[in-house]
Amino acid sequence: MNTSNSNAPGSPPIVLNVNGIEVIYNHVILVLKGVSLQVPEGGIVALLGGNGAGKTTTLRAVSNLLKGERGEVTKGSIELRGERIENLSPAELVRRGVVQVMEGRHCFAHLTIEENLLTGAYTRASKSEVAAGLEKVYAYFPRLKTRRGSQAAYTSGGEQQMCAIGRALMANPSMVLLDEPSMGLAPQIVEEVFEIVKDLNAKERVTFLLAEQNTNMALKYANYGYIMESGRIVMDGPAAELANNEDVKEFYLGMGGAERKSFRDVKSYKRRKRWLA
Amino acid sequence: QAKEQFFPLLSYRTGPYAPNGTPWANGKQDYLKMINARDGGINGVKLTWEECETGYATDRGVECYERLKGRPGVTLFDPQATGITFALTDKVVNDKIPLLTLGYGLSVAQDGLAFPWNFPLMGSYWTGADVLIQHIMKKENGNLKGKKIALVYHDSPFGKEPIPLLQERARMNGFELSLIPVTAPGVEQKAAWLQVRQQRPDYVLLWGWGVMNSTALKEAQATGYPRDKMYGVWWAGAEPDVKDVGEGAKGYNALNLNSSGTQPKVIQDILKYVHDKGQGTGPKDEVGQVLYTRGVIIQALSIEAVRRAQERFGKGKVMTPEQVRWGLENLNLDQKRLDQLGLAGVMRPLSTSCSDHMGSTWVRVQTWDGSKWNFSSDWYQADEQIIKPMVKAGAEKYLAEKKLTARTAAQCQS
Amino acid sequence: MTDAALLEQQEQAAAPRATARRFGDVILDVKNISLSFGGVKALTDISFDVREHEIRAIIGPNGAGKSSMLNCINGVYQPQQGSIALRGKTFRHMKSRQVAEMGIARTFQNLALFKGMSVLDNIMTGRNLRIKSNLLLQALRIGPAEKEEIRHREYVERIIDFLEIQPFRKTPVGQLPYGLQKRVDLGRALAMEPQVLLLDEPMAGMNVEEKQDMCRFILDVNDEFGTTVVLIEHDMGVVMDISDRVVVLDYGRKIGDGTPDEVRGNPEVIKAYLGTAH
Amino acid sequence: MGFFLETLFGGLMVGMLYSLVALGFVLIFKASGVFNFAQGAMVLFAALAMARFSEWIPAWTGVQSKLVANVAAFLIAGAIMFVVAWVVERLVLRHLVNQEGATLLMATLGIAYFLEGMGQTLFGNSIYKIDVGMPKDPVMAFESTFQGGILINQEDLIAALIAAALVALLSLFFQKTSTGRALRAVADDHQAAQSIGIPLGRIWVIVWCVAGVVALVAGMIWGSKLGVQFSLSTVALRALPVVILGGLTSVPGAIIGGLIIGVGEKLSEVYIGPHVGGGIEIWFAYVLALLFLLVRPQGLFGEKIIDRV
Amino acid sequence: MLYRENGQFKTSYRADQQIFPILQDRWFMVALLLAAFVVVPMVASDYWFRAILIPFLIMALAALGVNILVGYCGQISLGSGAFMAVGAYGAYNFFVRIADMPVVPAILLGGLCATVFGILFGLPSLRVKGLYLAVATLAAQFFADWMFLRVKWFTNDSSSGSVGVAQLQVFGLPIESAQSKYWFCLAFLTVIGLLAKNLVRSAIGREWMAIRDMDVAAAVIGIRPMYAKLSAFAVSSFIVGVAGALWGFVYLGTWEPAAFSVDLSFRLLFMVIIGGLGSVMGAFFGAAFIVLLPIFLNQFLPGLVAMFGASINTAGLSHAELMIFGALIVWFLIVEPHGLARLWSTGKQKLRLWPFPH
Ligand SMILES: Nc1ncnc2c1ncn2[C@@H]1O[C@H](COP(=O)(O)OP(=O)(O)OP(=O)(O)O)[C@@H](O)[C@H]1O
Ligand SMILES: Nc1ncnc2c1ncn2[C@@H]1O[C@H](COP(=O)(O)OP(=O)(O)OP(=O)(O)O)[C@@H](O)[C@H]1O
Ligand SMILES: [Mg+2]
Ligand SMILES: [Mg+2]
Repeated sequence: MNTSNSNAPGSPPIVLNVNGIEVIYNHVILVLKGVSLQVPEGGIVALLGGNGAGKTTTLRAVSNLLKGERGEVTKGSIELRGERIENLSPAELVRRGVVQVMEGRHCFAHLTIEENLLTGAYTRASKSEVAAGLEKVYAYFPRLKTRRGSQAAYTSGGEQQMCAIGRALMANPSMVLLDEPSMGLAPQIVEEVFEIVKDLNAKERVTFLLAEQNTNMALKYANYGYIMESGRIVMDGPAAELANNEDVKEFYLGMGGAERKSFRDVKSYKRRKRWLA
Repeated sequence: QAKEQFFPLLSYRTGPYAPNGTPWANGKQDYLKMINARDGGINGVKLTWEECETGYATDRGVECYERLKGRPGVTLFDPQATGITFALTDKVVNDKIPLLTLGYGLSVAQDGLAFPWNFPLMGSYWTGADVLIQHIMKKENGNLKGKKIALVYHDSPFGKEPIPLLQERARMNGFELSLIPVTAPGVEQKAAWLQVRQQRPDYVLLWGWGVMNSTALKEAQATGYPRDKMYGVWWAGAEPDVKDVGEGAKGYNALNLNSSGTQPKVIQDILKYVHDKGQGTGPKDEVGQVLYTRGVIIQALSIEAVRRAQERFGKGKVMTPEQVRWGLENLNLDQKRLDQLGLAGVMRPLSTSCSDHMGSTWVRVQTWDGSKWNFSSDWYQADEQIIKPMVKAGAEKYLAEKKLTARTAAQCQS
Repeated sequence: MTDAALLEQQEQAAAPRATARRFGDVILDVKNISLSFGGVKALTDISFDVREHEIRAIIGPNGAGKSSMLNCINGVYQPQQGSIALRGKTFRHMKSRQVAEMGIARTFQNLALFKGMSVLDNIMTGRNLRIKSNLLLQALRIGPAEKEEIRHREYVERIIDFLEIQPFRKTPVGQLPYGLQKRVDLGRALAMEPQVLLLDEPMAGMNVEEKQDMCRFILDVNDEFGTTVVLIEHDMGVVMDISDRVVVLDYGRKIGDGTPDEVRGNPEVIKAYLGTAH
Repeated sequence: MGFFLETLFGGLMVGMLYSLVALGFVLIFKASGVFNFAQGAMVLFAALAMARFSEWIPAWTGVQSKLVANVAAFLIAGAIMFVVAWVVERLVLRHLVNQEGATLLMATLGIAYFLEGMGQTLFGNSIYKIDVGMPKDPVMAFESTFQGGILINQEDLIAALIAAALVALLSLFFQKTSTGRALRAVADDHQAAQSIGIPLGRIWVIVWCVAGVVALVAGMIWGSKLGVQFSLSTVALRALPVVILGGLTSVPGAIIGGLIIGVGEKLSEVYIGPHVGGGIEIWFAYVLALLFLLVRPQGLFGEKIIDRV
Repeated sequence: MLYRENGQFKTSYRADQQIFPILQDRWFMVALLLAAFVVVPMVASDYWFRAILIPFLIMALAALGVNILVGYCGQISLGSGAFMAVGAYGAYNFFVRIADMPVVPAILLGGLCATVFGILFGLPSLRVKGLYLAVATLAAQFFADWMFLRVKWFTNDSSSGSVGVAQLQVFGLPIESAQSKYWFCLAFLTVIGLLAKNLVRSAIGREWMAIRDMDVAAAVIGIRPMYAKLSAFAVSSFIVGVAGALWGFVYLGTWEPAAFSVDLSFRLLFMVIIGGLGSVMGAFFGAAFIVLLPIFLNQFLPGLVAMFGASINTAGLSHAELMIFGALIVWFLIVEPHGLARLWSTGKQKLRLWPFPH
């Protein structure tokens, strides 16, 4: 990986450049051990990896939400369009168009779905734009419209996930950090969500960095992918290439050889492959 | 080793009672400074002191006591708070240090045989309550039959202390006593004064401390209760209690153990030797106020006790606490001595003995005229007939409970 | 069954076995359950049964009422209508404790772990129902109390081994990544040695490899102990592969019930949930 | 009958005064999920500032008008409360984003200690006077209707009106503005609020500032009733049952709670108290609140406590 | 490199379940106990015993009790002062009303009185939660304040409502000297501390924590909220009651209800939070912080001020003390929101890695 490709002719400019960051929680737990990645303008970049690999942490580092978790970036730099952003407040980042959809929903429990969405537009001033944004979100997620009046805590898990995504869209972002958007969503909705991602990406040139466990889906929609393992990037490449990599196929796509194996037929565990990084 | 008599000063300059605690503490300290400046100490023994902030809290008070009791030359403790007094009463017995509680503390501690180390000089809440009833009786031409008297009191041992005596008096004099407690610190008294309004007592006795007093006066005003029918204990009759009520407190009466004002010689001396040299502890305009002067006499009596002890145990020596106790038990301040001390007009003569740790019960009534306190009665003394048996019974109960035995008069000459 | 015997069985369960399906009687019979919150009808007249030893999946779009169904079985929600029969005993209102005592354990969709406790302690709470020594004995921790504690600890350690969370034994669960927390949640339910295990999206937030492990595990539990499993899952691959029968809910109604193949072919299900035929 | 009404009325008035203090708690809780232990200290601090400046301003400027002195003192005290809010955000809250309730509660306690020390250092620890010209003497009403009439305290009446106005204003603010919504979002989840661009810092300054002004008004009214000194901060203890009875998150709840507690407290003390020795009002208020809680665990108007799995 | 668990393999779960699984910790603990029981009594002065160590020990015990309820079971209580008062007055009544009542049983019976009172006022916790419960427990506080002032029977008809005990003896040995009082309290603290530690790491402790962290889920795995909450109230108020009895009997000697005022309740809660919720160690740290720091500041500040050539009167001093105290609370919270105990364990964790930074 090199950073100089941002100026290479033909390839789009790099929006987000994460450069060798280390993250420590609670002053003692070293979680990211030098992670570097680039997100090109208008791209969809997927961040893949097992549980605890550090995907969420990477996203938090970018959106500067680490502080509340008592974590901090101790090394490396993060640049947004060439500008260092480690010290910007999350609110400032949102104003610059970077919004994170947090893992595990985090809807405002006491607010209704509609109020949740409206708070998402806090940084936007124009009333009419907000109203239009709301309509757009409702169009993407009709289910939300039917539940608009109920408090978020009393909606189903999937509804909350939709609410969280919709809320982020309300800020009219230019770059979205999506943390496991597919989690808890019905298959139909998962596809819809990815369609929305693709749609926004194509129509409004929104850049996406998404952490996903659903490797299959992620690689289908992303243009580029990084694979993380215990706090390091162990592999990266264009999505299509990754999807054809044997290791990736076996361990992330569940296809030993070429065919998809039935879950019932997988006979053993404790044979997890770990990359030596 | 330097000859220094050490005075631990427990005080509270913060917390809910700070406005009253501060002038009190300042008076005590200024007097010490004055004696050092004017007389060079007691027969050449320099006076030293250290203040320790208790915030009126018992545990902080105990900590202060433990910290200061071991200082070389320690004299006695005046804890300035009823709760701390209770906690220290047990401790001083073991440590053999006198506990001076002028005008507060345990009423039964008047019995020096049962309470060898406690000195509620000049009066207890029983004597105070007794005098108030005497005064009211005088106003009513000697007959209180059928009258109603309400006691509005700080809901704590301090406020409850006078109740047994008042009940006794009610039985004797045939008045009706109603008890109206006010939850400490006494910032919300609407209910209490609604009750006053409902019962329409002929007199209200106010047993308050700190913010409770001024609030009571304001509520009295707000409920239209005549202030001149209100009588406070001597802790409810100082400037901070009435100052910010001003005109609203006009006519309000309270007991006073001491005079106020700057005329007495002792106050003049303090101004001259301390404040004029810029060494005053507090602001100058507070000198001579009620509580300030009370601090002064407390300190004056402590020093007299030391002086008296020196007369017996050796002039110019540093007295041990036990020797100081002897001094406290053998105080004999006649008018002449008071004049010498510059306390003429500030207080009445007082003499103590081994069995009588109070010395005198002289007290006067004063009235607020909207800007200052004026005496409005002659000096009273409590009625021994009533108080004596009560003290005796109380002391016996105390001893029984603590499995202690009283001293005999023979043991007094330590 | 003694604990020792159980442990032995667990031991063997580590090695994969040929599946031998042997369904028993109806263990859990849900009859005409209706549940609504204010105006929202979460469940309308739902009936289905679960037979001993089967893996029963509940699927349906988001907000269909799947979790609410589990909550009703669990006694967290009280349905307005209908009843639930457990081994023939019918309940109108279930108390959570009763349900637990009858051997029903569950995991939660939104992670309901005890955040401040370590992984070990979380799983140990699952054994609480079985702890006999009283408060005083526990305070003194002498003889029987300590032995009992160790016995349960041993059991829990097996579970920890299975779930491959040994390194995190003493980590507070709040600090674990989401996927691992899901595993701890499962571990806690398993520690109850349940007869019926209700799993609410146990594989959300896992990648394929991890899902495979999870499936393997569910299958093993099901095989070895005959534990009946009720499973909510959005991953159709998993549902179709491992479940014996599937209930499909939509907007609080039951729109399908049958073997995976039947359900897969049901046009209503395809329309409401699957989108395209999987 | 007349006396009963008088007690009732007195209770209502006191209740309104409690509401004023309770309001401060509600504001900060509603807007940041923090139970602000420092509210009592803020009342004291603001009142001290106001009392001392109204004393100092005539001394410094020579302007003897009471009105000018009071208005100027009020404004200065308000400005000081703004500074307090700003400093609190900068030095405390900012560093405690996303921490648990207990931690934040403890932090506000630290703030309380600090403000108490600071206030008394800056402004002194004696009794000070706030004289905004409230009438002190009572008026007699309905003398023809009831025997003995009903005594009404004008000071209380004015204070109650001010309290009511303030509450109405704040209710509107929370219901109608988008900032109000953002405040509620922050209370629910700091991190999520941050993630969608709500500037926590600014929100907190606003809230603490408003709470500071409420504390100032409360301090002014209570101070003019009681005199300004340390004990003023203990009024907060009397206001706590009001807060929970009305619901920690409800502005109108603070008022209704205040009225219920005020009336309950006074009636109990006057009618039950004498039979059990008196002094029951304070625990009675708490027990009353507790009884309401047993029926509605979130208080009368509080947001439902959500626990869902 | 010294503080490592490397090479310390546990071959049995019993070994792994020790209170201090790491060898160095065990040695540290042994040394600490030795110091507390033997070394301190040899070196400490009378002042240290009476004004610092004894109140510290008693407050640590009380904080431990409060921590069980607040830290482990998550039921925030502001009524701890009341539980202490009930313990103290209960023990007092047993002590003076029953002839020849020995001290230790009297204190334990006082604790039992507090247990009953605690369970009674714990009943609302079955319905009311969180801060609402916290404020509701103040009802217990104010009620107890009132009860001991008003109901004469509790104070053995003392006119002022203050009571006291004297001449305590254990097995014929008088508890009068500072040392003996210290040992007496230390013994209570050690025994109860150990029992409490056992409880919180046993099934019942896990039930409490489960209720604290997620009560619905706890119910689903078969924990009875009622039993868990009330047992926490019972155990907690027993310990707090014993501490209250010690506070009255050993520290104050004579006391009035105000010695157990709402202020004390607040202070106990602060100790628990600043020390670390849900940590036995935290109770000790918290008590040390809240009891000792003000005393320390009080004695240390004048010297410090004098160093800068200024002087400060006691009022200024105590105001400065308040400010510094407040600032320190905030500072510690910022450094470690989970309290001093967590700071301690983080420190140990760092030590384990030492000399490598991570
Ligand atoms: N607040 C925290 N305190 C301490 N450690 C943490 C914290 N949050 C995460 N970690 C640790 O950081 C590591 C990476 O966690 P992270 O949440 O980034 O993983 P992830 O890749 O998002 O996993 P998942 O797919 O399960 O969400 C884990 O080992 C986890 O234990
Ligand atoms: N306590 C409650 N109060 C109000 N409405 C509720 C409550 N619990 C559930 N609901 C509503 O009932 C419906 C069903 O919810 P449920 O959680 O059962 O859905 P689900 O099938 O599990 O969906 P998902 O797959 O998204 O988790 C939803 O619309 C939800 O908003
Ligand atoms: Mg993650
Ligand atoms: Mg669900």
